[in-house]
Amino acid sequence: MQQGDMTPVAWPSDSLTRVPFGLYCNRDQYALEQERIFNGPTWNYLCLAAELPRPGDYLVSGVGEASVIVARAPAGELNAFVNRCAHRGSLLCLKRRGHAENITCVYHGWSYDLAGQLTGVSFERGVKRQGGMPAEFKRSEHNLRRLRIAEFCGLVFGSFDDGASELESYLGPDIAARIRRVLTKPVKVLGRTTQMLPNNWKLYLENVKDSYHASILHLFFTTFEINRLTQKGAIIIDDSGGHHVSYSVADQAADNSAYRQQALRSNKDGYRLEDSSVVEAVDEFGDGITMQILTVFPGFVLQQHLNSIAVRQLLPRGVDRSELVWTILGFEDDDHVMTERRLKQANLVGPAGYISMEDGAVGGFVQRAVRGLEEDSGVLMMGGSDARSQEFRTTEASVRGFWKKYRSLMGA
Amino acid sequence: MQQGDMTPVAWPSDSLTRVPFGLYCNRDQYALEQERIFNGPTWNYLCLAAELPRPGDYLVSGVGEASVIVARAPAGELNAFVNRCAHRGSLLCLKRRGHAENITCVYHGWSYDLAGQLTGVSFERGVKRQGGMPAEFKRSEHNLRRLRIAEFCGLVFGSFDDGASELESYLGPDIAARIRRVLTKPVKVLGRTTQMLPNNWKLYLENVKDSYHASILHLFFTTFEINRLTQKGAIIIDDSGGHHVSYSVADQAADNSAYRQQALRSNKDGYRLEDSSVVEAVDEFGDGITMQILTVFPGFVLQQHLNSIAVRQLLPRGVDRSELVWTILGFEDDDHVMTERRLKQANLVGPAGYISMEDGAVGGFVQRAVRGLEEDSGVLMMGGSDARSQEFRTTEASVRGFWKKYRSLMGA
Amino acid sequence: MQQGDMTPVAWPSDSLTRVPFGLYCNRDQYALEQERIFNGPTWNYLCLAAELPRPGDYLVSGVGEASVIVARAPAGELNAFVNRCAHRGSLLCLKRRGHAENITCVYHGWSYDLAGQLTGVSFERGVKRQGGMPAEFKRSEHNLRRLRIAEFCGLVFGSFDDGASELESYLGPDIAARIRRVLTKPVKVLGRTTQMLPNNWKLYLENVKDSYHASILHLFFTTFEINRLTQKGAIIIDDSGGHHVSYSVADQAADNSAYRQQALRSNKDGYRLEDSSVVEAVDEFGDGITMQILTVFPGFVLQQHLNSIAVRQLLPRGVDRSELVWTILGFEDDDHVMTERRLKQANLVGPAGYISMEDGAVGGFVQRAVRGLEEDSGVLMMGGSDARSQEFRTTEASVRGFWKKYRSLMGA
Amino acid sequence: MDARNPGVPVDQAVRLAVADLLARYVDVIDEGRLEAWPELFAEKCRYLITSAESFEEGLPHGVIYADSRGMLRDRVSALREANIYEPQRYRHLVGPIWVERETETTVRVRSNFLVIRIMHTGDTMLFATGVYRDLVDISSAPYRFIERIVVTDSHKIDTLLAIPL
Amino acid sequence: MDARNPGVPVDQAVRLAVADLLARYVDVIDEGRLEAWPELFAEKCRYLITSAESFEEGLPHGVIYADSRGMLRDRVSALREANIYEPQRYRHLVGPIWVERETETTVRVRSNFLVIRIMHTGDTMLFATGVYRDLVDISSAPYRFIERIVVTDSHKIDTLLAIPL
Amino acid sequence: MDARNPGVPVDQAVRLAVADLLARYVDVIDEGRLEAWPELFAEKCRYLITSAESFEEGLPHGVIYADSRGMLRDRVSALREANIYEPQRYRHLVGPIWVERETETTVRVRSNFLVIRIMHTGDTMLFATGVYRDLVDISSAPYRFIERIVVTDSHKIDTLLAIPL
Ligand code: FES
Ligand code: FES
Ligand code: FES
Ligand SMILES: [Fe+3]
Ligand SMILES: [Fe+3]
Ligand SMILES: [Fe+3]
Repeated sequence: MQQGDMTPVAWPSDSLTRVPFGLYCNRDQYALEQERIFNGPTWNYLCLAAELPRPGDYLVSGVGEASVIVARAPAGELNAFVNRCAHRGSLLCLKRRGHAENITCVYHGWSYDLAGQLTGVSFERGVKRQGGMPAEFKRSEHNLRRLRIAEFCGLVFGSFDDGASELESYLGPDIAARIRRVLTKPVKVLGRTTQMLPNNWKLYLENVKDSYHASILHLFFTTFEINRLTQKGAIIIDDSGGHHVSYSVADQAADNSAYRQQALRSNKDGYRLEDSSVVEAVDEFGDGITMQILTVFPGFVLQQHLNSIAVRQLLPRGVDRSELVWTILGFEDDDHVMTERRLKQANLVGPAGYISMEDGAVGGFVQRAVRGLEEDSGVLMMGGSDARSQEFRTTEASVRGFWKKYRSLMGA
Repeated sequence: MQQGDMTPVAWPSDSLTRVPFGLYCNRDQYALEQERIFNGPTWNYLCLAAELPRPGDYLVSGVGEASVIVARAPAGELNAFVNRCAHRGSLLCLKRRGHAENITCVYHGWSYDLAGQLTGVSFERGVKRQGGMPAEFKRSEHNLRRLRIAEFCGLVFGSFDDGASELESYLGPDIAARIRRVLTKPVKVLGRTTQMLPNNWKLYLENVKDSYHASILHLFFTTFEINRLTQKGAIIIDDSGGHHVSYSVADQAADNSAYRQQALRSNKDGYRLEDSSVVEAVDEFGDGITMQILTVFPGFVLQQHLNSIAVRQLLPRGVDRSELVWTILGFEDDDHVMTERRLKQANLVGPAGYISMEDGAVGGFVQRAVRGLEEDSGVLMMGGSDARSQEFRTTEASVRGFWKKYRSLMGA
Repeated sequence: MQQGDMTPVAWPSDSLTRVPFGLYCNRDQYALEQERIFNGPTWNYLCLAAELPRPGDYLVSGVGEASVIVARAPAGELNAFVNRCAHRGSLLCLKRRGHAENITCVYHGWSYDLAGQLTGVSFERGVKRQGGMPAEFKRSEHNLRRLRIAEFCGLVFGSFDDGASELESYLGPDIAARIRRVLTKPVKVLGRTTQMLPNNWKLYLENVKDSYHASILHLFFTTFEINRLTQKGAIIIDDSGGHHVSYSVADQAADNSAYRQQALRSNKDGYRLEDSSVVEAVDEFGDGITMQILTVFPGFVLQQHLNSIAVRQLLPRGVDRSELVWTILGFEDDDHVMTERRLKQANLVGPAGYISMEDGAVGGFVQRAVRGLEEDSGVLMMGGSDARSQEFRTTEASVRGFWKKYRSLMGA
Repeated sequence: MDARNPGVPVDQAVRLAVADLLARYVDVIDEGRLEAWPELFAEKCRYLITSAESFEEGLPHGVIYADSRGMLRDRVSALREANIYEPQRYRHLVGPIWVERETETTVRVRSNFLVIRIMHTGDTMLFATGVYRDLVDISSAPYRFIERIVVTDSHKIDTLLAIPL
Repeated sequence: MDARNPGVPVDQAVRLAVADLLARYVDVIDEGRLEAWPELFAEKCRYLITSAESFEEGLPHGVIYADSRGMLRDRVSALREANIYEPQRYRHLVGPIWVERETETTVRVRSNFLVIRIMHTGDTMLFATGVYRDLVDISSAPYRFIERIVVTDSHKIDTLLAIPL
Repeated sequence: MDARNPGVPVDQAVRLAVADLLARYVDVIDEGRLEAWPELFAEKCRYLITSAESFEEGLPHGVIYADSRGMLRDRVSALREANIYEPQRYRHLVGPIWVERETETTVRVRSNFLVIRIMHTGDTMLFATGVYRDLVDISSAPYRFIERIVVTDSHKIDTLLAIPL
């Protein structure tokens, strides 16, 4: 794609409180996002360091629509490079994960080391002094396109852009602290699942950042008092606006009258579980925080619901389609009881999750509703017009923060 | 979409006798049609008033690609508004039809009355005096986008454009009279079916307006003398050209020699039914008209074949895909025998209809044939070059009328 | 589509050694290819003359995305014309092959002779002196759009462009000679199959022209010494660069050390068949050539692997999808033993072919790998930078030849 | 026996003969021997294609509706003689089958079905899914359909429905 | 008997009763009678939806995981009372079925399945395919699932998984 | 018995053993135990994958054609040792099954099939539908295929056909 003939969607004003629906369905906008956001000065979650324990381990991840290989080199360091041969562009790794000394392309047998450097070219000198590569061919000019790579608390991020600041300063101190709070020790992968979302990637990220919907769309939050807007909690937003944390603290005494006044669908006091083990939690971090949800722009989510911990990677798959890769976690030192607890609480999240099921569909509701009327805009006025941290969650500040960061990168 | 970067298909001349094939597959053209035709000064069929008998009844219909809710308010009047929340744009109604006091969005619980007015905003004042909406937020500025609505003979139409003339003058006296002829009394819904057409919406509307193909493509017409071009009949076209009626009168004596000369595939005199109840009709309107087909621009069809009555709503679903929603009708005062008669004659129409089956496929034949050679044009010379009512049906006047109206709206 | 608003992909330089990946996924590029290549001064394979033995035989083929009818007229000559009615553009032939006196459109019954000339218009004079065609209507102005047609060795080609040189000079003497070598006598169709390729059409044609990959990607070549780069063989490229031949000669004594040095995956000496009849061949052309693969720009392949002979027609079906139509051949004078031999060796080719299976997938590997990073380029330096015939096959000369021809037609 | 309530037991022989009737139905359609299709029905019979939505709403209309074997024969002759449609075929998969005794001489049968449509172009699509709701005459061999209501899960039909489901 | 090794023979009556249990499972889900679904399981049971990839890798997590009939009932009441999702239905096709004797009172059963999902909009998709890996209590009629592991061939789930597979 | 003509009756035991052979065929392919696949055929056998169009036109070629168990074993070892293709699996559904007596020791069998292909990426597609046309040796247990002609409804094959149908 050439930037030349791209016309991005126009914004009605500089305000963050009006978001044009065209952003969710315009093809030029989507193409520009690949260049300016995913291939731009951002850090994109790739995998867990724990998924590549030994030198030679590799896996296939993605940044935007690009396929990316992450590999642990013999010396032990991690490398990331595009999953595309430097010769004619074939995919190099055809499996999601594996172990290898080096990476050989099936098409013409070019091989690369685990740092993405070209180490072998079939028939480079030809056969019987005929054919082969000309003198001016230099292997060093045909290494795989590399990404910068950085690790934080066992999370591995990559960036295509040398202009991106160091990962930890990209995250900022508050977000970094909130990641540290959860990822305190070596993790263990309990499971994986991928959810295909029928909507533009931004609709999902907005949804995760949207502390306003949580207790209204999701009944479990309120009924079981895992999280309500009347509970203590807060929103933390970094200076760029792109990252956020929302959390709440257990608070049995919370005044429910606010809900009664609202008479919300989601407030059915009579509702009880027959087997409540699915919500029987222990306060493993010792701070009474029952729910913490955290995002790193543009596509990473770290989630703690009670003892259910997961990371999510968001990958755009077209203007109206996204892929959400879930990795369900425990800690290496979990005993059988703790693992069983996490597995049962995992019923709360994921594509069939009691409290996240709706999030898989609601983005599609918007995607379908904007058809034919893309010129209109949505509203983001809850909690004001800025994108700053707040002590309450009846706000759309984190969503405005997303657009603040988005516009700065898109130059709009 | 922004009009700026749209380049519509160019016409070879002002004549209505040459239609460029590019009109059926060009994406910009399609996007502009949403703005200038479906969201423009036209009236779009939404539903039958009879489908919403009681206050609180609502259903989901569409105008172009937009999803639209039609609801009967407590006072009894009908309202139409877009099926998209004024907040962040979620679909509001997730079922095709239902009954409700008011409409509440699942995402953040905003609620609207049955006139589309915003009546409730969750946590509008925040919680414990924190968050919520700023002072400048006015509910009245966030009502659902409304459509004008008008009813004629129990047919409900909507328009996005205040510039559209009143429905009855939009129809014109001749078309209005022909609707009155059929919809003389309260109707009863006998069934519904939706046909997915593998073609651009215009190809289907052209087909319905095309009185030339009827007796050639559809064998039943001729063999059972339900309709032949040699029968008495006529074409009525309104002044705008966009609406039409074609009808024929029973005429056993009709001279068939014209057909014999043509030696048409569709003229097999030997062909007889074993159980002829499927075409045993009564002259319920007392005028001997065996077939009347009527269109209202851009996407409505009213059909009477013998005693089979149906309305059809045409909805574009992409440049090469359309949705055709059939509602099969009877009258409230039909007795059992009459209902059985209509049900049997319904075998003539719909996706499996003896005389309409082909119409579901022929649009796709054109859609596939234009691929790779969009620069060519089709021909519309039968019956001359104008778009006026005619006493005969060996003409393409109604199809030319469609393009006359189309070009005036598209400004081409 | 209008050329006006098309922006083709830019090339980094005039060199043929760098190919931008955007060429495989850019929609404007794809639309321009239809005009400038498939509808331009090229010859496109349509069918075998042997598939239409009798006057009245017809079949449906394609050129680019356009559907094309090939028919044998009463006088015995072959004609080609678009499979689209001159009236409103319906497909004319709905079956892949058939026999008819003339071709009648199902929509309004217009009929054409087997040269594509309009011979009948339903109700041309109307009915009872009403309607029908106006005086200025001339049948002769509404014939089907014809293609030039030419036959060589029983292969039938068509061209939309009068500017294309005669077929035999288009092929050039060397390519013509290599076609004659295989198609020495009347052929017999043994089977047909169609392979849907998940990639841009160019990726498949590059693959076929790519003599570099053959012995590396496909194990059978090397293990059974049907073809290796160490065997004798050569590449022949015509002056335009668009057509090519690659062949190899049986050579048991060939020095395999080159392969051992490469330690290629595909060189497993231990590997043997339990039933070797699948590779038991006879030297039917008496020249010891075990493999000859030949392409004619833009979409024809003639293949001889041992005694397995087939022609392949490549049809674009969207920017990332292609259709590959295989026709498996024998000769009319084959005895039962020879036919059995060809049928068994056919296990080597086609969608399930031991030595061609991978070619159906590798184009998709590139198609998927370019996503999100279209701005990069692939490399074509093997064997130098020109596109001339060579005595060795460790070269990408034929692929460069493809781009030489492609750029001259696309004006890039 | 029926999955919902034990009802009156139906012996294995009847189940097998019912399964055989359902298999014959699939065979005549998928192999294109449509002329044999009406013969699987009783002279006085009912055949209806409707959608789950219409069925549950109690709407009487069907995209195909016949109440005599003659009307089924007419449908076949129309497809052979009158109607224009591209060459196409169906591939049915059927099951599970639930059989429940209705009277001395009849059984109620339900079965899940899936129909794939394959066009002459080779294009293949999942065309319809749903439930067959049958009343079968078991008074004599071969068993015949007194009633077959084809309830499709979707109210959408792609392009056209030529061959009966 | 199981296709992989002869094992201990299983008589025809047991096979039929097992097939009937599998058919009842399909019936309660496809007909939307979810309240009857937990009753097909033993009080102490195990129900897990996982992917072939996770299953082969030995990962314990499932997108749905229950170890009591109560948890299955909670899943149903959540779908009825708590969760928001568009009206939709499934259509199952199941088979072949492989049965192998485990103990005096139990059999191991495997069966291929295919689930089509039909939305209220009429949009239909191939939603899931895979294998049911069951342990069935045959000690008394009606048979019940002690364990049903739903192993989907794909690790991808479209939009959401509301109704159990 | 066969749906087309009564023919010679085939008893229930034979039907069950034939169904078991067809189920084993599905099992070895869907579970990836391809080495067991050739063993379901007689030493001298015929395996052909063709399309309905070619089959009806009488064209002899097949995208896979083998006339010995050895050739089937070679196909498996090629898939294991030689050919490059992305990890993928099939999920078969088969039925109805029509069995007809051919000779004392053989039966003719037809069955509808549907094959879903699931790539390692999780992408799932309806890969093939059609009819298995078998000649089965029933002279001794276990039954074996003397001939299996796989007639696909479509002549189109997506990307490649690696694993046999
Ligand atoms: S594309 Fe990788 S070696 Fe050629
Ligand atoms: S989108 Fe409807 S309430 Fe927020
Ligand atoms: S389109 Fe062919 S006759 Fe009208
Ligand atoms: Fe949520
Ligand atoms: Fe018509
Ligand atoms: Fe190759």
